[in-house]
Amino acid sequence: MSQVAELLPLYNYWITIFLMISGLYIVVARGNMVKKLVGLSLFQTSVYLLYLSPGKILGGTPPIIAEGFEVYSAPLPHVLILTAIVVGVATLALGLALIVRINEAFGTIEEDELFDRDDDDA
Amino acid sequence: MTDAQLVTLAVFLPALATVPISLAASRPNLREAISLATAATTAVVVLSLVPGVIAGARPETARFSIFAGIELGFAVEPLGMLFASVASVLWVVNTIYSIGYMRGNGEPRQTSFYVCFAVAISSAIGIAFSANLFTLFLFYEILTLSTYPLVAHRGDEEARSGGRVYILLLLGTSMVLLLPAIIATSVLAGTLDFTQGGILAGTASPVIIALLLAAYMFGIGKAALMPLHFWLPAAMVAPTPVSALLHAVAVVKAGVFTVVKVIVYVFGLDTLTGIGANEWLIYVASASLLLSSLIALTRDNLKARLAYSTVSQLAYVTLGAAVATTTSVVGSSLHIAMHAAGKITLFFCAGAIYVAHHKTEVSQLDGIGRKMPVTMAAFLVGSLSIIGMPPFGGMWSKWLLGLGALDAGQAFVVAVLMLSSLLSVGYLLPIVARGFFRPPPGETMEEVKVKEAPTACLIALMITATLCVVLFFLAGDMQLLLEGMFAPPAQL
Amino acid sequence: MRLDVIVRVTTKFFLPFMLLFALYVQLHGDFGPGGGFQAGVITAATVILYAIIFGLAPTMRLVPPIVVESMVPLGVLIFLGVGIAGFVTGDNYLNYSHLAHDQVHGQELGVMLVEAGVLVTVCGTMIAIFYTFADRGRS
Amino acid sequence: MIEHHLPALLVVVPLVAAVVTALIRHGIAAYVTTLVASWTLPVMALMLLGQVLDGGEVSYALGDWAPPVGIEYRVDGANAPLLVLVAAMAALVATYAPRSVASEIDIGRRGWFYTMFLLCVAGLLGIAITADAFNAFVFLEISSLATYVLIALGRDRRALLAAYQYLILGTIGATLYVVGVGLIFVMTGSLNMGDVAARLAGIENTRPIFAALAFITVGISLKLALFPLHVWLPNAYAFAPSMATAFLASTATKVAVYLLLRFLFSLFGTDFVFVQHPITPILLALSLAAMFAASFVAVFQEDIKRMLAYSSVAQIGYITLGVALATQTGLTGAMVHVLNHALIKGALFLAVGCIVYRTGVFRIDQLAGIGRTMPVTMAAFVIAGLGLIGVPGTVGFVSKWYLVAAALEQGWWWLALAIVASSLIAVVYVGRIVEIAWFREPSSRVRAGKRLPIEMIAVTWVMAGATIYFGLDAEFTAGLAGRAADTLLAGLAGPG
Repeated sequence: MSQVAELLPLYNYWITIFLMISGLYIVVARGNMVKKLVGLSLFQTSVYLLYLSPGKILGGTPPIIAEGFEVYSAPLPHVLILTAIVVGVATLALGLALIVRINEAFGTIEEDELFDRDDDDA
Repeated sequence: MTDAQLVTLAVFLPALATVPISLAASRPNLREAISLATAATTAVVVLSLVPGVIAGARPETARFSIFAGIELGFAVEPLGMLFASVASVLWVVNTIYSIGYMRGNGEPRQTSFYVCFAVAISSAIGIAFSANLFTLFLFYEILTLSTYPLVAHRGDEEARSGGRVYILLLLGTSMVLLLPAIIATSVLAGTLDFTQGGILAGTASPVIIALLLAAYMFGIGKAALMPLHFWLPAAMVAPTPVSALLHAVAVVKAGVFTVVKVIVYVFGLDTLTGIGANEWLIYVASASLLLSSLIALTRDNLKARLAYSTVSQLAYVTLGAAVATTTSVVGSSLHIAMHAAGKITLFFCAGAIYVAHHKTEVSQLDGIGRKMPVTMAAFLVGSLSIIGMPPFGGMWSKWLLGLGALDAGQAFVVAVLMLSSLLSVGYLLPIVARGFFRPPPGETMEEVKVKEAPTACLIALMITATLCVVLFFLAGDMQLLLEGMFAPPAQL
Repeated sequence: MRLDVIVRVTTKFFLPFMLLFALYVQLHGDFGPGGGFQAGVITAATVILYAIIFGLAPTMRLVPPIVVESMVPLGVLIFLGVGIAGFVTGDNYLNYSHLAHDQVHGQELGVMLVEAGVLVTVCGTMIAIFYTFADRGRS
Repeated sequence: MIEHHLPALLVVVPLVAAVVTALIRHGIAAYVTTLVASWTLPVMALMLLGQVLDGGEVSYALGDWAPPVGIEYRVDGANAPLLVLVAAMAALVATYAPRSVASEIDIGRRGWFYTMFLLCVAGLLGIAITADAFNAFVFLEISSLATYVLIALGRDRRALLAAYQYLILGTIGATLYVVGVGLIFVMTGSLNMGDVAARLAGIENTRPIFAALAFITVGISLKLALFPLHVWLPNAYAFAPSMATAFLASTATKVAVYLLLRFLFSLFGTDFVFVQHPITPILLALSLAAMFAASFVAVFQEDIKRMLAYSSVAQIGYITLGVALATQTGLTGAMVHVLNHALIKGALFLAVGCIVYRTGVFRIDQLAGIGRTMPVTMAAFVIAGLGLIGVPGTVGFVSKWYLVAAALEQGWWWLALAIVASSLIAVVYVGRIVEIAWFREPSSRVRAGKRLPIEMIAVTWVMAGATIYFGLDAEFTAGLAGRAADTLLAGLAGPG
């Protein structure tokens, strides 16, 4: 019981871990390339949470200096994650573009079917 | 020129000659003239060093640092002097022979043949003059690589598979055993320089020393110590001049030369005998010596028989080094030269028979002596020298080997030597007997016509046969040279 | 949809305000939430809305693909250029202090220029992605 | 003045050039921009190296924000050689490129190709130069995204699959890395490597830090293709355009190796990683598996580029083996092999590029007789191949010497034997090419073909010549590697 009480307040990490593992699971388990990419996105998203949630200080305001406010949330994680989001979007866009071209070139985006065709090529 | 410059010149001259040789690819006469001129010049350069070395000079070149204390450099000492002289002198003869053989057989890609050959000789001389283990290893590997194209020269399946065995075994042993042994030496001794008395004394426990010795002995695959000998018969698919110079002289002798050099200058005779690490090697070398002689008896292919004979003769050198007395080591070193002259003659004859009559098996040689009297006479001379009869060079080296073994109290080695001489009588002389005393199939003795190999081949094999005799009389001088290995360095 | 008068008129009415809002978000980025990313997306949304209502071809006439594709590197170039301006004014790369007469204004100007670069790139990227996928399957 | 800005310029110049090529889009103009920009890089990198050799470290604060608050670019003994390597490879490959690229990539995409190449260069240089863990992630993704595009631009449609596969695995790797960095950030509140190293000192043995070590190690190992995380590599190298393959093979994995070294030695510290935790046996086992398994697989490949790719996986095993030993000699061996393998693989892939340009042949069995029809190219191939085997006189020997010596220093005879034994497999796969190339009659496919442009053959030979030159005069490379090892083992000082 005491362990649960200890771990419960860290729920933000539990969510991160859940998202991370489900994302990774989708990447591994799904044969459809688009679904894989969805999983990958989920996986990356979990990282945003990992960075952002410890940066929030309860009762803190956005980090803009103003009279009467002493406690600010950490600004740095937001900046980092903004960059990470851009990277994530770029990866997603590139992945989707690749999938479109794979579909044009092979006529399918299912991995097991692709591997069959791949063998014919070789 | 100073001696040091001459040493550098001797090593690099053949390598440099590859450029004009390749450029003259479309003009065979010019190409071969260049080869011959280079060979002659190299021999003169090498021989010009001999008197100085006998007098006690030890010319050294500047060292060129590679990394972390590993250096490239050359230094001449008596053993290397002998090996370099043998290789360079016989290269001249072999070039004459090659011209006759390659043209007579109409072999393809002769330019690459001459190029690879020059590189091989360059590296053989490099091995002979190397001042430390690294330099030796560098040229050792270049020698392996440059001779691979020569072995696979014909390009058919047999040649390719022979080449595969050749490169895998030689590169393999040197990479897997020799290289770690060298690195271990470097780690233990802190140096790789060849030093009188050895560099390993007192650096490691006797067990480690014995293991290192094993790594060296089997790592030097070119010495063809059984059971790592089978690359040599496989390499016999090469054209005969290759078998003659490389697989009777340069390559295999580079192997046993390295064996002697390592035992004398890396381990040190006293270190070895002091801890008894050499005992096992005596038995392995003896076994190798006798077994390969026995195999040679069973081989019908002439070149294969000669190859196994070579394996056996190489074991003499290793055996002498393993006995590790000064006399036996001098005998070993002398055997490098004596066997070279004898075996190259035999290979020249085998090649001459192939060029003239396309015969490769011993059983096809009935009456060959009547058709090729000069060739078979030379063959007889070579055989007798290998067997160790006076007045041929081979006698002296065996004599010294036996004396050395008695010094060390290894009487059984003497028995091995005598037994193997008997065996060599058994596998060499029947060929001569068959050639002279049996009529060729389908002909009678009277109607046989003389048909010898091209003149260039004949000249070459007559020179080497003569050399077998000359060496008998030069043995004293050579012994004097070699004993310099153990003399304190002369103050010049 | 092209015939739907209400949608067309409303859209035409909306577009300038959307652009104006984008500009507000862009310039207000210094003081509150906002900045080049958001403004770029809103600007791109304007173009995309136009394309949805009036069709791809007229949009491509209005905002040619070559312009869109040039916007992506152009924005990055603006950003890099501002950074390089730091060299020229004798500071380290990305130091905007000497872009204007004093440090505070210099920093402000630098950040504004950088945000402008971000706007151009983000807007260009968004429209480019839209063009690429909207254009597929037609030809 | 300009010397002071070199660290920033090294990254900014290829970035600006990438943007400019994207703007002009025209094939030839884009190429000229690429060429000019790439040749400024080695000059700058060498100047930086000179500064490091003279005066220790070079630190550059972006925007004059003093580290650890701002992003710091930092050049020391560990990354200066790597910068020189990446920059020099970029310049050489760019020189080699124009006609090779023209023959492999459609005219409309050439400008795009050069943009991606320059982005990749900028990303790799950025990873190597930055002292900020998150900045390294950004550069890692910049170079990776550019790499995915470069691979996808390959001729064969399977290039798309290879790029997709790499995209998935590469992104997972980068994300794992950034998770680890996040954990460190949460624990220390800093991203500056020197600052983190100092702040980690007291809190090493906490669970998040240990998790961070695991995440970062696995994440970077994916990028550097440590066996068994290498599955993306063979296809990626096999189907990418020749010039891209040559560049990636000689730089991309090497930069990832550097990043791993930086974290293991400089941030976490040798003691924490190698003494308190059993990283050595794990890394050693994986390295040995790579050296043997990947080499063995290489022997049976049909496609020459795939064969070389598997050989790359094996060679990475040698590098990680040196890392696993975690001694001065071992690290020197790893670092010198980073440089040496780059030279070797660069030369090999460039030679393959020449073959492909002239004959269009990839399959090994169709290369019969190629040694007689393209003797100059194949001679370069063989020289580099000998380097792969580790024949003395080539750079491969120098690496092997250090690795074996490092194993023997530890008294691990079996390891020394394993190192040399695995190089025997290289004899088999290199020998196979040699045999087919020279001792088979040339087929009609290798007889016909275009004339080989002079710049392709020249660059290939520069690389092949370098494998010999630095094999015989290794004081420079081994000296740099030794210095890098010292720097890494000494740990990282706080931000300066």
